[in-house]
Amino acid sequence: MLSHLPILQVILPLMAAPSCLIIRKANLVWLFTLMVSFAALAVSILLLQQVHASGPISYQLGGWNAPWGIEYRIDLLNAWVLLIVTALSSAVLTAAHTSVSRELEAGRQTVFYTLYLLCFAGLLGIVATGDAFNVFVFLEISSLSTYALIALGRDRRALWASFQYLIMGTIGATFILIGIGFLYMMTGTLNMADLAAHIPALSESTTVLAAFAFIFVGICLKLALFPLHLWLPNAYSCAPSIVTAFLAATATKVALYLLLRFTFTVFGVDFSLSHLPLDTLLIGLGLVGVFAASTVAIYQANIKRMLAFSSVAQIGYMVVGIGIGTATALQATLLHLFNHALMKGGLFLALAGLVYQLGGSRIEHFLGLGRTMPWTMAAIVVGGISLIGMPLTVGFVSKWYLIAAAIEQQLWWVAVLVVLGSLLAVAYIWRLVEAAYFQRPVNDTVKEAPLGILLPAWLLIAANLYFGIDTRLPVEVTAAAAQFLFGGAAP
Amino acid sequence: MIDSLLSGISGLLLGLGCFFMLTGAIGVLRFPDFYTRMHAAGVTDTLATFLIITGLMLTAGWSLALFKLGLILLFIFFTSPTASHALARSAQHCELKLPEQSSASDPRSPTSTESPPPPAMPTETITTLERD
Amino acid sequence: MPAPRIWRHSNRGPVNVLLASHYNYWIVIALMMIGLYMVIAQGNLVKKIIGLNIFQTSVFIFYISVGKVDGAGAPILSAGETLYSNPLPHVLILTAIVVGIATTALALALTIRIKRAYGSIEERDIQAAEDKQDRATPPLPVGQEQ
Amino acid sequence: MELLLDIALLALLLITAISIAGIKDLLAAAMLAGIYGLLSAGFFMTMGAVDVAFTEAAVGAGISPLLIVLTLALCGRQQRGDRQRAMLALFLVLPVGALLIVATHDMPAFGAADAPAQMHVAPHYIQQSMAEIGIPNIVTSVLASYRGYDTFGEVVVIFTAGLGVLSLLMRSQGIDEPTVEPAPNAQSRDIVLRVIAKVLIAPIMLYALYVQFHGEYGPGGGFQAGVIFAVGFILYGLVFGLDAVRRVASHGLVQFLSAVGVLIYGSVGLLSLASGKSFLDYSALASNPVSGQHIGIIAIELGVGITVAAVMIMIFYLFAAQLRLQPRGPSLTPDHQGTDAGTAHLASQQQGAG
Repeated sequence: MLSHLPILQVILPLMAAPSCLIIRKANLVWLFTLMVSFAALAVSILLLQQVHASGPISYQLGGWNAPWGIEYRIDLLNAWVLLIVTALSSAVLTAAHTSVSRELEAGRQTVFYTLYLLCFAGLLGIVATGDAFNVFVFLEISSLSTYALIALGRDRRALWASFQYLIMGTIGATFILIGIGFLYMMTGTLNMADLAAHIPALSESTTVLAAFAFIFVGICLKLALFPLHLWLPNAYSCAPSIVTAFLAATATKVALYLLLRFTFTVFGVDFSLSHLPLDTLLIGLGLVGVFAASTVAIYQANIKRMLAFSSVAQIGYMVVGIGIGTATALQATLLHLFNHALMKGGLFLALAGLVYQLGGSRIEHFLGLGRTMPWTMAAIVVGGISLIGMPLTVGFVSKWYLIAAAIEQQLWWVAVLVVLGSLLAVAYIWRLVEAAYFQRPVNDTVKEAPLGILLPAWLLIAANLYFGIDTRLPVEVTAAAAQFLFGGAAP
Repeated sequence: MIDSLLSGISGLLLGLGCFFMLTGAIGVLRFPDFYTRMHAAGVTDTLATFLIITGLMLTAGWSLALFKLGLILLFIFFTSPTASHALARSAQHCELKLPEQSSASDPRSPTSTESPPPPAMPTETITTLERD
Repeated sequence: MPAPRIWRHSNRGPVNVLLASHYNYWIVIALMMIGLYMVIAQGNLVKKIIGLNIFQTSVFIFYISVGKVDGAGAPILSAGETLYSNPLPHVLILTAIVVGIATTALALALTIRIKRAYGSIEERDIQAAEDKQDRATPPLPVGQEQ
Repeated sequence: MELLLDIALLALLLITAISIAGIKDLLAAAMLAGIYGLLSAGFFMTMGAVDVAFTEAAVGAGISPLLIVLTLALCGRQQRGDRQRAMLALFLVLPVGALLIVATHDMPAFGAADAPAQMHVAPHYIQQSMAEIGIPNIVTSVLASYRGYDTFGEVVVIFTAGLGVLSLLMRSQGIDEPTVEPAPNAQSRDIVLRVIAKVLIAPIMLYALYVQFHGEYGPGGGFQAGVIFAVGFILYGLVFGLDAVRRVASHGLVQFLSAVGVLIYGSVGLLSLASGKSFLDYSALASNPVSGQHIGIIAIELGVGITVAAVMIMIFYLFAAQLRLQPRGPSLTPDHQGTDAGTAHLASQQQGAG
């Protein structure tokens, strides 16, 4: 069975989703979903071990060899992202039962978990596959379920946010489809490894250049990279809390993975970073994104929305790492991928607890929370500190690597701007601290968030601290993955 | 001999069918109001499809295609008049007025005078949905 | 496997050949632009969705054009025929059409809900309602707010 | 001749697209969108993509205009003019167009037999599929076996869409809640419609079965069959009322079946896993690999058909049930007549495509 791990990773949640509709009872469905998610986590741990020990795994679906059939190819990069997605999904799902039964009416809960599993499976499928068109199919599975999940939000704005995301997301996916079509036209293949073998000979072709442009823009729409981020704040702030936590922790990470996979593996480092001025573009967009989004975040009254803008800013950091274009910088990106998932997962789960008790997450809800909800507030503050990038938290580790990489490349201004960007994070986190600890509570009877949400939130926050101190695992894996991308990409 | 005769007849039928189809299309564009347009579309549609499919059947020879074409013919004989009927019924149901009054007095479609003539599916049908 | 070669028009004759040989692609480009324009410019949600459909269909037309081989028939094996169109783009587009209708259905369902919630399916009205809702929220007690 | 047809169809497509963009009447736009779908199906036909043409006729000219018309019945058909975004749109669209034009510069000529797309992977399918899978329709071979996993994804996409629509449009209290309104008015009293619908439904179902099981030899397959099957139900619902069709297939049953189809497809894959082969490797299903492929393809096409039919019927139920919530009161009867014409056309188009 061990040789079937790559497909089990995706097929478990994919098959579990329709089974949910047959089980029907919401509580059982939640338990089932949770079990599936943990099983997927176990599979991804095994996969990471296997890949770490013996190199990339290739799995031929349907028994057809690679360029003719569809191939799953797991290397360190996707094994790492698979681990992030499954781990965060498990943590978020643990909290889901409490939060969902408060935020959604009973009739919709079964459908909610089914859609959740579909979204989860779609994200895993994107990460695991080695076939360019298969990416599109699974992208659509995850996207369609995401639109529906966002629209489940209680506010009517959720509908409008979902519609906007649907339009932008579909344009993005169609762009990717156009790009894949161009690539197929020029090479006759859809397999990523096979494409990678053909593209260097075609690097002068305008069609391949256009393919790159379309795929790049399409992924950036999904990634919410700065000028294309317009859908994200609305979607995150209106969706049910659990959905926000899940999407913030996983969906953008998977989009970033896709960007890495296409720029590094399919098109190759030579084509993407040397042949095109992509490095300058990415650094520029990333830094502008950091500053613009962080500044807007400071003025948000809705804290969910504030954190959503902060996500856009954090994506900026990751993209800067790709733009610098060295193994260290890439490692910083991969580390931040993991760290940001931990931070935002923890923060949004803590917010879910807040919404559970207070019914909203506007800044005025935070007044005096330091006294009435000490644990929840402490989680938010620690998460915020990690977001800023203070030492002893994971946020520090990735920023440290990023700055080190920038200095290595003599890009002093980038390093300075990264530090300045973190200061903006101080500004928006400080507002929460001020409201919670230096203001009187409006309502003294507010109780602590329920344990069902608080425990998973603290689990993620504790992971923020743990991996901020004991950095061995992430650093080791990401270093190897970054090396692999630079070494193994250009044949 | 038979072959050339057959192909001659089938060509004639196809040509006639296309001609009627064209007249129907022109009728839809040129006729003044819903009922006459529907008349143009419905009547010519049925006849023209009949002619075209018969023409095709003559060229198909004894094959599966002949059988399939026959089925399509049968199907269209059922559906095409029914569709026209359904359209006329809904127009009658909502007491659709003739254009002289309708474009002036219908507050729901102020733009109908500027907009180009509707395609083969008359747009008036949905008015029923809105009026009731 | 044969190494793919780069196509250059310079070695393939006059401009009118280029026009004829790429006629499909020009139309596809025009359709894509119309579709995308509709999605962005139209304020009506249903019109946006129709625009999205046109945009997606133009991509389908592109793929199918890629798979066309001059003089070849449908990719169904039959005796005596040796030349077939490329079946792979057909398969991909079958999947893509299904994805397209799935998106359309979901978008239309959303439209119905939006109509219920906002009373309109014009983007301008919805945006106006959103702004109003934003302004209607009480002034914030904490000092930093705008 | 073929080129002429090609050019004419594409020119018509362009004209249709432009008029859709310009027209203010949304119902006309929906109908033009249907024509657009039919034209593109015709174009696919001239390109030799018969399966795609079939699907596009069913979807682009059938289901999608039907859903748009149902939506318009709820949301009104008039569009307000809005010129504000035009500049922004042009600003975004023109670079995309420029990029696309640049891309054509190095493209292989249209129809070239030695284009890279025709050289690398595709010849294997054309030359080997008879020996490896043993069915004449290469598209079905690739769809169901070589790239069977994509098709699994496709079924899941449809399932997801069905669930998404369900989560959006289901009543808040529960799924199977009976409707509030009395039913007497719900069915069309028009004798012609009723008789013709009764006459047609049986052949439509028969045709769906034919398409389902003929997919290995000619154009067709699970998806197209599922859509046609659903059309039979939709026609019944349009003429005899939503309650009548729900008595035939209840909402819960349809929901259940939509999950069952996906599970059938996945179980075929799990079966091959259980016998030690790769996921969806049908050769594990029988001692002879080729007959294993046959069994596998029939089984998964069945799964596809069930899910597609169930989801399409479910989406129709949900959209149609929204019509009753209209504050204006029951508007079912005229609606039936209004959309029935569309359905009849849709069915005839499908017949024509087959």
